[in-house]
Amino acid sequence: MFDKVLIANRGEIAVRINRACHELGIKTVAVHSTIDSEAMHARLADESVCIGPAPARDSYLNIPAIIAAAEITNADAIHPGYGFLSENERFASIVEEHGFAFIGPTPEHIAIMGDKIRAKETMRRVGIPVVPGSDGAVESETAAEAVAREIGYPVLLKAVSGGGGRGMKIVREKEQLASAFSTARAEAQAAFGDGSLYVEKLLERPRHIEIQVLADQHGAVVHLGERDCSLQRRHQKVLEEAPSPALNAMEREAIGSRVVRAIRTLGYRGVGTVEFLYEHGAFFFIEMNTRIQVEHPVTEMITGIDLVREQIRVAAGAPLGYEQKDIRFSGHAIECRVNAENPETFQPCPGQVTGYHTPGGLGVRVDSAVYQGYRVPPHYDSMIAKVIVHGQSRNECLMRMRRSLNEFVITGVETTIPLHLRLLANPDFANGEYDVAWLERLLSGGA
Amino acid sequence: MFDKVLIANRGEIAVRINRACHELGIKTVAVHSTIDSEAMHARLADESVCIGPAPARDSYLNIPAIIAAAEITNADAIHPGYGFLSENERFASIVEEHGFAFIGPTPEHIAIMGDKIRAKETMRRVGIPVVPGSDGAVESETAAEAVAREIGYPVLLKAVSGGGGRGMKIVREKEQLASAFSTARAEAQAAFGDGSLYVEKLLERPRHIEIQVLADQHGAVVHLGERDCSLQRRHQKVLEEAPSPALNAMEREAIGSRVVRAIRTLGYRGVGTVEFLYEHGAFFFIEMNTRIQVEHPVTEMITGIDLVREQIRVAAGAPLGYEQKDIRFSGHAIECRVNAENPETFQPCPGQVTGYHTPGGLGVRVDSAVYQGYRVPPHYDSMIAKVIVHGQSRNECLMRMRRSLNEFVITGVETTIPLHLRLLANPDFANGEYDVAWLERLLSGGA
Amino acid sequence: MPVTLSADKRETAERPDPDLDLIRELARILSETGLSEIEIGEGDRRIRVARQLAFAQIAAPGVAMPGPSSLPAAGQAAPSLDASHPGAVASPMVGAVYTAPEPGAPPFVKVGDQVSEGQTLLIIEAMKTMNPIRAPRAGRVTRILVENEAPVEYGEVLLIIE
Amino acid sequence: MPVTLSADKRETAERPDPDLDLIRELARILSETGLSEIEIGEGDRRIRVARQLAFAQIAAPGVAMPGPSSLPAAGQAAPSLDASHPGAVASPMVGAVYTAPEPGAPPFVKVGDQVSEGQTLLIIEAMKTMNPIRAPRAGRVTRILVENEAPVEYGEVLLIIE
Repeated sequence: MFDKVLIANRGEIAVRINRACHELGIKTVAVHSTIDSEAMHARLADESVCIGPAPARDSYLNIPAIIAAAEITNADAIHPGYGFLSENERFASIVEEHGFAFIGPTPEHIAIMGDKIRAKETMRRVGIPVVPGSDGAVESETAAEAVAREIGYPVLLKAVSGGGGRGMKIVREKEQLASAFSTARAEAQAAFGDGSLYVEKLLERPRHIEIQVLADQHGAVVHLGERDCSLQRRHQKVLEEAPSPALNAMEREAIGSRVVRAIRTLGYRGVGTVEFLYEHGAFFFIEMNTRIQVEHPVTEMITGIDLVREQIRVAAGAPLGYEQKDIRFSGHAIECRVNAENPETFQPCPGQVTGYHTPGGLGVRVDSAVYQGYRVPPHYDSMIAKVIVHGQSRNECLMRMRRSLNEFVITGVETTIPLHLRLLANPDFANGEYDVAWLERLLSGGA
Repeated sequence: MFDKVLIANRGEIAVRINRACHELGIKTVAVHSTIDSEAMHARLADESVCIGPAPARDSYLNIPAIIAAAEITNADAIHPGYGFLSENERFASIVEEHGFAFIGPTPEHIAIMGDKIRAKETMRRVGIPVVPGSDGAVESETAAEAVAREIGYPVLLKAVSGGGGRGMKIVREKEQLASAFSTARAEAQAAFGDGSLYVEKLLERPRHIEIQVLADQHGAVVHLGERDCSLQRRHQKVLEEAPSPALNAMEREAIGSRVVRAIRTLGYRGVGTVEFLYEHGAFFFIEMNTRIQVEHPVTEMITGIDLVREQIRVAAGAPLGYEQKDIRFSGHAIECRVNAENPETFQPCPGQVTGYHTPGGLGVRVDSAVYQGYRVPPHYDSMIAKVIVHGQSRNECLMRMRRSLNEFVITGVETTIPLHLRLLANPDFANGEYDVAWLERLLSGGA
Repeated sequence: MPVTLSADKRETAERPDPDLDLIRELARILSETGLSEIEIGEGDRRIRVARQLAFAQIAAPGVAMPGPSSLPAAGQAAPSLDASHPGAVASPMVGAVYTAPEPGAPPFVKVGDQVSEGQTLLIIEAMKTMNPIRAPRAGRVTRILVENEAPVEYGEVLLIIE
Repeated sequence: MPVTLSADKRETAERPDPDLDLIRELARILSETGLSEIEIGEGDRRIRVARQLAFAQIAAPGVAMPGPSSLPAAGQAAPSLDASHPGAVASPMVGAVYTAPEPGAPPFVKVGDQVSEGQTLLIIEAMKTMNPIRAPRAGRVTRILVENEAPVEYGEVLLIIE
């Protein structure tokens, strides 16, 4: 096991990693920018090193400074957290070249999954479903119809050279295809000077469902079920839950074991998340995140597995020590991301937190780096806390989250707590009936 | 289910009950003394009523004031918490006479268990082991020997009319009995004018192990395993854990099912705790607490069952809805009681909490009514917070508790956190090797 | 914050002994009102009572945390604004107020009434028992702060006698 | 809680005996009422009883929360005391300092040396790369705050040129 880990991050995830290290008996080194010298992650670590000025490019993204900090503190591993350098293959390479362990996958796996096209090809090759469609352009209406018949209606006709919705037509049934094809071809020709089209399955109201995986360096791979992260605003997740209200145990096991086989085939190590769109019982790969995710706690709550600890353990070469059949799912969990933002305009609201009191009691977890008197700097992400609740049922979680958010006192900065309370009072959300566009519809008054 | 519950308590347990009510959708009424008008339990409740001045006898023990508060707020049930009026049969009767539901057992069960002799007789009658010994006085050395042979050495010879250790002799083996008997008889005769003696099993270094039970009003009873509360100072519990390091699953099931049978026979309702001394594999009944206990969270953590919620549900007449076989024990849990006391002299230290920051993250729960700026009043109990950790193993809990207590900031008042950190660093404690006298020995430098 | 109140006049001319009842009464006012100190001076006679407990809200948390301020209904804090009024008559118990001896009957007292010490001002019902609230001293009723059948807390000001 | 009862009696020739019964009575009132102090004066006679409450640690630390002050090793805050010095040369990077071009060689600069702008003062090694730290302006080296091979943070003051 490592003796000393440098945590190349800030905020709640740096605090999270620090906790996991201390619980493993590992010493920690925090790195921080000048503006973060009083930040919680720097206070809690055994040692801390100032690595640069406030802008992230000069500090938390400053590879030489982070490597030098690891050198002068004699750390033996580096945990990148999420964001910043966590999916930077060059950073992972440099870390390893300098003799430190990188707590994450190999640089090669980071590189593959960082390239959307390679990622999709790779995953399809190892048996993961992607959005079905034609392989490249379809020459004729007949060819398009053949593809559509195979993948099922509705389909989307898209200009190969297109973008911005031009040359794009939705086809809901065979009868519409002929006219849609000629219209789209004409539009594409007019707009891009290229009338060639391809066919893709249309996902109308998909959910975002992701599978958490965990692999050691000895070929053992398990999945820890799914998280439903469909509640998004501008592609930012707002609230996550596990299990998904849309999946049953059989579907979970089917997609989970498929992902496990793929990850084992790839020889991937560490934690990772395979993200899917899910509609009408089918999964379609979007991307893979090769790092710990913001929403990992909901999985921890229902499995009892400390994902960050496991990530550190397997990076040190330790075997998982358990198999898929040992993974038990217990109850339900929901996470609300609390951002320092106006809950209606979403305008970021940095500043001093003048009052701070976290909710407590049974089934409530708060992951945060905020304390009373802390100044939320304007330079970084606006997420300042995560409230995670666990309960025997989804309804228990909804009630528990409501009372927790009502207990949570944050004064001095505006937060998105009122937005979450609004979600919790919404009947569609209470029924689990939502998709990736639902929140935007709600916010625009359309849901 | 109840619409509105009056919580006849203060501090962390009032907050705990308030949370359970809100998660059940029940409105709450807090009662408070004048000094507690800004207390957390009064702030969190839907309504609050000042019931008297600071001294408990004039407020939290003031039955007419509490009943009147329930009347003016139209509450339909009263939860007594622990301490104060929670085991006062008269209060329970008055509550019911005035048409409110008492969230606890019947006044009769409170009365039985409140009388140590009746409690012991009652429990023996329903098959619960008590400290074995002679039924009353033994007439002769031969009779004493017969009892000793039956219950096993070592035994204690005690004066029937005795007290204060006089006329008391420890007998470790048969050979010592004759001389001990005559000495004890002579001492007893000289001291109390009555030489009659009785024989009792000697427990030298017992553990305090208690069984949590839960019963509805329809005859369903389950036990939720044990808690080991052997770490005590002056008969006050300091740290509790579940499961006990001393029990295996078979022993747990044996004592648990025995207790369940007894509770069912008694027709008891609600939550209750049957407390035992445990030595050399045997249990000896001490007393039964007919209320929720301070240390109930450790059981909640390993069973996932919200005991206060269940207590309220069964008081409202709801059936348990599960059986013993549905109860699963998962992992380990430890609770540290944080008192506003000097950690060496145990001198209470009320005053203003100038800084307060609770530990967070995976597997950590804090139950407390403290907030930054709160003044701990000198009139009530010195316990100001409970830190509870849950983990897959006892060792994980020890590490997690250590990091949690290191994160916990309480300034302005002294606390017993340093004592807990000392316990966590102690090898005997780490090995689970302790008994009811261990902490006192440690504190007096003898362990 | 040491506060000095003007003397509540009780004649002392021929009394060499301090008025212990008055001290008790002052203590009660102290706790009702949340004051930390009361001092009375008259001629060469002087009585001062103080409560120097830690909870005396001395360091006004002007800057620090206001506690969970955003929380739902907090205590309708017993000592209301009028609690500091020297003529305030505070409720000695929790219960429901009756301003008249029976429904339809005229009230015990009205604003402007002159009352004598010991006269019944109101009734408070608690646990089905009717408790008469009597005037602690003679004076004129200048305000009545509770309505018939209203619930009252301990320490809540019922009326003011000046 | 430790209770000290202090009665300071001002006795005069005319009244040689303090009224001990009265003091006892006042003490009783003190504990009955929870007061911390009662003072009675009449003419030149004065009796004061007080109860010092051990917990009256009113002295709140002027500032609100110091944050998790009791926490383990906190940041060796980059800007040290000397950072405000107008002649301070702060480290532009994290790394290990070398005060001489190679082991055994004389140092680049010593206290008292006159340096010209651009002159190498130290070397900082980061990621196996040697980075010369040059004088930002001409002047005299008045202090050197780092030792050979010491680790430095971003912003840490290395030396002072005046």
